[in-house]
Amino acid sequence: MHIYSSHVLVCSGTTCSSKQSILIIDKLKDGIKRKKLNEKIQVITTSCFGLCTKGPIVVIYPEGAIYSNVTLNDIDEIINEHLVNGRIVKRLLSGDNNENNSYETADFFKKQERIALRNCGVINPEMIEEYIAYDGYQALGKVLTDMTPEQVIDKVLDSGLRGRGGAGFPTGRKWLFAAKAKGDKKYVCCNADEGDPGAFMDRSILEGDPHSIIEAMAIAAYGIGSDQGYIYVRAEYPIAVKRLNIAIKQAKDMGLLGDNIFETDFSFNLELRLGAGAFVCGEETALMTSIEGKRGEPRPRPPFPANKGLFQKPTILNNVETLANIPVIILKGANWFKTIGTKKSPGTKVFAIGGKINNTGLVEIPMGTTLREVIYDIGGGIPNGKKFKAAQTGGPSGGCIPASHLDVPIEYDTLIELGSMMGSGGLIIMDEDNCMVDIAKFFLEFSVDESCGKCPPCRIGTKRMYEILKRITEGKGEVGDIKTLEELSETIQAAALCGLGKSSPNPVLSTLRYFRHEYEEHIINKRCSAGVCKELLDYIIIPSDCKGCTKCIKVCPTKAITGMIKEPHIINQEECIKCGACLEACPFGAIIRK
Amino acid sequence: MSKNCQCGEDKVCQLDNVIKEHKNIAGALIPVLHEAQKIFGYLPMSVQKQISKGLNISLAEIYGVVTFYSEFSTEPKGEYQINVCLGTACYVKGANDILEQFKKQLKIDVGQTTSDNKFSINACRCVGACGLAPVVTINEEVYGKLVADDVKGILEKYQV
Amino acid sequence: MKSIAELDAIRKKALNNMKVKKENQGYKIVIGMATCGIAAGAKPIMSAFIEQLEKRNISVPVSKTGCVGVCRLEPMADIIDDMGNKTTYIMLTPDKVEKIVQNHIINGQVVSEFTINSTQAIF
Amino acid sequence: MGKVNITIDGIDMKVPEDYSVLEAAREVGVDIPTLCYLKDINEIGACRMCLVEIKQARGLQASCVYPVSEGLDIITNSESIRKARKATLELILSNHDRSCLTCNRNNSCELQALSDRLNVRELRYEGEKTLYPLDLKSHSIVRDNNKCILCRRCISMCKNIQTVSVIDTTERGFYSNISSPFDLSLNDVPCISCGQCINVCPVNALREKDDTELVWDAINDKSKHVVVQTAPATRVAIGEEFGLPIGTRCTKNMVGALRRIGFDKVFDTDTGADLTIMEEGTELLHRLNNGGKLPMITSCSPGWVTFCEYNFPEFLDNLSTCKSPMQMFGAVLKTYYAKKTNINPADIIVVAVMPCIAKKAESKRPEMSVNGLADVDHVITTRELAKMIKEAGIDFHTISSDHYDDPMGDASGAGVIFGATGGVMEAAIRTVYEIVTKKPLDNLDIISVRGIKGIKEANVQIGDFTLKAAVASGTGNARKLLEMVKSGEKDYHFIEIMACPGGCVNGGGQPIQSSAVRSKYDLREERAKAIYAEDVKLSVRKSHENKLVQKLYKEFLGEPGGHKSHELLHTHYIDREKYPISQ
Repeated sequence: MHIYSSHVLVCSGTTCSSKQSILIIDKLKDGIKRKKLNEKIQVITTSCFGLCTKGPIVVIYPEGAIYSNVTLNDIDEIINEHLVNGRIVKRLLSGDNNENNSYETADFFKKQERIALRNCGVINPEMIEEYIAYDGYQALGKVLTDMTPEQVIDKVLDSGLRGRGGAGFPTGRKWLFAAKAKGDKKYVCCNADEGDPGAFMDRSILEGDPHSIIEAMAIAAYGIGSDQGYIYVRAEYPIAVKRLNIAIKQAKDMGLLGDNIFETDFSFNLELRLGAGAFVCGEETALMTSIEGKRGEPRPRPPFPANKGLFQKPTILNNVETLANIPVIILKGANWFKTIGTKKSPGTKVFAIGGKINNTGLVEIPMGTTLREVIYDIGGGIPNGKKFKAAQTGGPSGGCIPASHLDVPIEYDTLIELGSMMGSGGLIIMDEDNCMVDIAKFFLEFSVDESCGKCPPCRIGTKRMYEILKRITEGKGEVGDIKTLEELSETIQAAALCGLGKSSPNPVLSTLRYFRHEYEEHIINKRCSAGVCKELLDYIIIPSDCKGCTKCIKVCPTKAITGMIKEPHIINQEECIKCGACLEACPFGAIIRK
Repeated sequence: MSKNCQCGEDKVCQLDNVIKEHKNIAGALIPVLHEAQKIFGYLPMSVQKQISKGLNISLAEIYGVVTFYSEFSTEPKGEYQINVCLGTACYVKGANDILEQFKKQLKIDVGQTTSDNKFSINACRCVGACGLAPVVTINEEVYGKLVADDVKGILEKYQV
Repeated sequence: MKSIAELDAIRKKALNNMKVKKENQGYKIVIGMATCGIAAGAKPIMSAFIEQLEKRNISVPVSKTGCVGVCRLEPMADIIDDMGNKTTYIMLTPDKVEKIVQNHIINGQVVSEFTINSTQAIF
Repeated sequence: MGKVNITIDGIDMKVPEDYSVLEAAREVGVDIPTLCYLKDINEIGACRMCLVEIKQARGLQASCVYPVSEGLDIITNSESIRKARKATLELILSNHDRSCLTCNRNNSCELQALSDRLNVRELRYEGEKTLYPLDLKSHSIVRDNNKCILCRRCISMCKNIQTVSVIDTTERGFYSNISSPFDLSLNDVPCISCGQCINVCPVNALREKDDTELVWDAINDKSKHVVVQTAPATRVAIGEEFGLPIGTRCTKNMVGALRRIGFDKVFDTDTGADLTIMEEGTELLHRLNNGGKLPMITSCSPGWVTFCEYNFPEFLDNLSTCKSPMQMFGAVLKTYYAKKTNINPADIIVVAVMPCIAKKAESKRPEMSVNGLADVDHVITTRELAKMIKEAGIDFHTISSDHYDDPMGDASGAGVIFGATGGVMEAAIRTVYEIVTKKPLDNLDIISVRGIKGIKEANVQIGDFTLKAAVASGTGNARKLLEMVKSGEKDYHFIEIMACPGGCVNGGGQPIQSSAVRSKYDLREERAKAIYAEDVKLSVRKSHENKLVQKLYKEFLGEPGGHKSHELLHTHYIDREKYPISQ
């Protein structure tokens, strides 16, 4: 058997062949022969390396140097420098040989699958050309020139895409209802009124890739037979608003919005509407009422928006992230989409991870990823060596998931079984320093503030629940309080008018389910182990640190502190009203809150 | 040619132009209120009356809409708008303490303005800078990763 | 927009324009300018890049983009070379920008202590 | 209208396809409780009292807004429904001023009735209550938001039906409340005091200003000669306050009761109405013959007059300058009657019993006076009169009197029909026809202007002249009609407008009927029937044939439209700015 000292591998896959790799092979063989190295060096034609974008590829062993984008002009240099002189031709080295310094290679991104966020951080959102360069508007072109509206809806149906705004209703079915509804005018609306505290994935898409939303809305409009769309976006997102306006103008100028797009009969116009600071407007009927210029109060369904929505016309409303998936599904197909995620929840979900976690930020993961992977592999775990306590998903409509369920795969139905919900994708991590009663109180306060006030269960019921929670965190909880909270929750869930109202007790119910002992501790023992509820803490003077300066005695409004000068003082817990004045006054840090 | 008022200086004229531009679009009220608040800084009765006449919507309905949405204000606001983010991410990282500190320092409550019209405190929902939690914005400035002790120093920057 | 062919033509042209050009030192700078980036101070960073480039009288395009998700590491910038290689610098300050322009743009050496993978400890 | 098959509590039934589940249920004797629901006026599904289970839908659904559809399977009574309704009601009660014993609506309160019906015996969810100051500034309406349950019927009435739009929901969440812009008093907004909001309020958040004490004081003041006049529509409604069926004529009981209460004289506003016809008819003819401003629009409804002053100042010259019958009659009482009986006009107190609360405000207008004396001193509503009768211990059912008092008690059927929409038009035609043609009118019943339709039109042949007439009731309809006139789409000589839908029979001072009763009966229709029945019964049915009116002109006023008439019986109007900024 002949042993070669060097092997030169040349790719002859389709892409590389098309870029002259055959000629390159001939020239290499020829050159090697002329240098009389043909006994030592073997030229091998291989199949595809999988680096087609950088072809033609030439790999030389034993060094393992990968030369990319090789042209016929490079061959002489490769032979002379590398094969004769043993010097690697640096300028031809593929990037894959370089040290990895881009974000794509960071662990944070390794478990991610970026569909909705595909262009975020990649293209310049203010340049339509860059969107087009990354296959933008190809899907719209394909749909308009090559597909019937029925085929479009079938494809979305087939993909199994579910609404990313929270409830997970199949997007295709929504479209189908609106397509079937009779109406001289139909509307496509985009819900960009992202209001969950701690959620900002929609904002990120609007800021990073506004054209994907415009393209998707046009596709939806074609599917259901609409010619007018509205994007309802939070006024608190000025950058998103600015970029959307730029994008709409660019699309109009380029004829991707307006009349007879791609010289078809299809026309589509888009208007931006700004929200004005009302969380309830994220509810679909409330959002439409708001676009109509009224108080954003939900209305009863039926009639459903697909039949009587905006201005009483058939309307579909999709969330930003949902729409961002559409062009990709059209281009890559429903089957491709279904290979990602789980059977019941295909595709990915974007989460905004925040709270007590090392890597706060935005992640897009395939459905079915476990919470543990998200928190520890992507999120980098809990800072300061603290213990994970719970993850909150779904914002004010969702709930808390405790450590015992960290290995549950994240998808719509599993989260609901756990008493939480997918929601729009806020994922707040809490550690042992967070009090779950306090967290429930925080969400209820939010629900009280943001209740529209139309129906009594939400208007008064959430207020009463908040009052009880507030009492509990102030040490005034009574034994029957938990029962009353449960009763009220049941009433609100059953009787409230809209989805937001119905789900407002969820944060209380889920914390009661998993952290009932914390409630009991607050009510019965008047203690808050997490150290959050101020009224339940004691102010204590550490005798060894107290210099007896009497500063604390002077500021105490209730004369609860006693002690002789230059001797350790004592706080009488019965008298203390926990105002904290002493703690601020102590120059030696001798007073602690426990 | 548009018959819009040309003087441009006068806020009332500016609002009239806005009303004319929006008059024929469906659901014009909220866009007009946004613009009006930009022009006047707030929405006093005279402004709402002008919109009522211009769009032919009753003042009662307009007032109902204005008081529904927290973005709209019928009171003038302070020169510096302190927005303390109370989004969940900020809350779990102690945003409440920051808010309390601002209230204590300025001796006003949320939604109020100091007597010298210098500061207003608002509790706002997520500003989307969760990575910097807890976050406070003062007009265009963003202050992140705050602790209560930072508050005094921040306010001093604006006191001069 | 009249046809797919027209769209494709725009696409090709845009792709070509997005390529890093030799005459631009073979680099392109892209700064994260979403709310998180701006809140963390991306605007002064962009000014610093432009200032440093002007000072040295070299022309490298500076562009903006959205959020990649690691908001807590903002302000961030990618430096892309003509091979398409991307280097992500994080938690930038104007001082860091000066060093990056000097070492990376002028001398082709990645300033690895400022890159995203220098922070493996927290990843 | 097609029909659909549905099942309610296991009962299969066929109902029209435009029915709501609530309507369908009531048809099979299932009385689903409601609170915010008011048929055709307020169907918003807000209060959650009418929740039912629907097999085809998730969760509980508000039956008042749930449309029926083929195969719908509905359960109206289950453990979860009962619990949800009751707990929701308890929540409403937890933020309600529960001073029921001293409440104006004690025993006529829908919330109270519902609490009893749902067997609420304890309140589990006490907490913060919203507190609001009373709005007492208006002459006509008192608003007490501490009683308000946010059902929004008043808004639907004010905004959608009447298009007055001076109240709306403001703020949000727990602090949402019904108020005028910038929390102004109803007195300082373009409220027309039609009182329709009061009539639809299920509780006591809105009520008329109670003037009964003033009337008692006058009666008890022996130095005063207290006369009372009663409007046409009061007599066909007051019986409802005493449990009589809607549309019962109670003229005799009412007159008897008034006399027993202690009024010195009991007169009939219908006399004033006859006088109005004489003046208004003359004015119309004058305008027609002399190129005056047309169409001429009636001015007897003070709610409508205020509406016109605020919303259609360009039509002020079209308003008849005639005072309303109540004011005309008051002016005559303080002049002619005073002279006739030799009583110092300053010692005469004129009390008016009206189906209307705008009359309270009207009587306070400075121009409604002669020689510095108000034409009418106190106005009480039908409801207030009922209260006085009850307080005085009078058995309304047995007391009776045949006639109003002399010398001012004569009235015609034309005066009576003023109480229903179209009545003024009909009365005017009866008189104008005979004055112009000098021939008796064959058929006095002018059917084309009767009925509860919001806008009615009639072309009336008077000799060789065709009078183009239109009638609108409810200011929403008035707005529609005037917009059509303004745009030139319609052209009339004479328009009758009443502020309240259906006219005075459905006035803001009339007995309040619950939502459930209003779903079953059309109050406007039932009460109007009684009005027309009263007309037929009277021997004199034309204003110009009223002997007293004839005598009045002969002895005192001279001729209709003459100098004296103008001084006493006519008035003027003011272009009123909405929300003057000086407030």
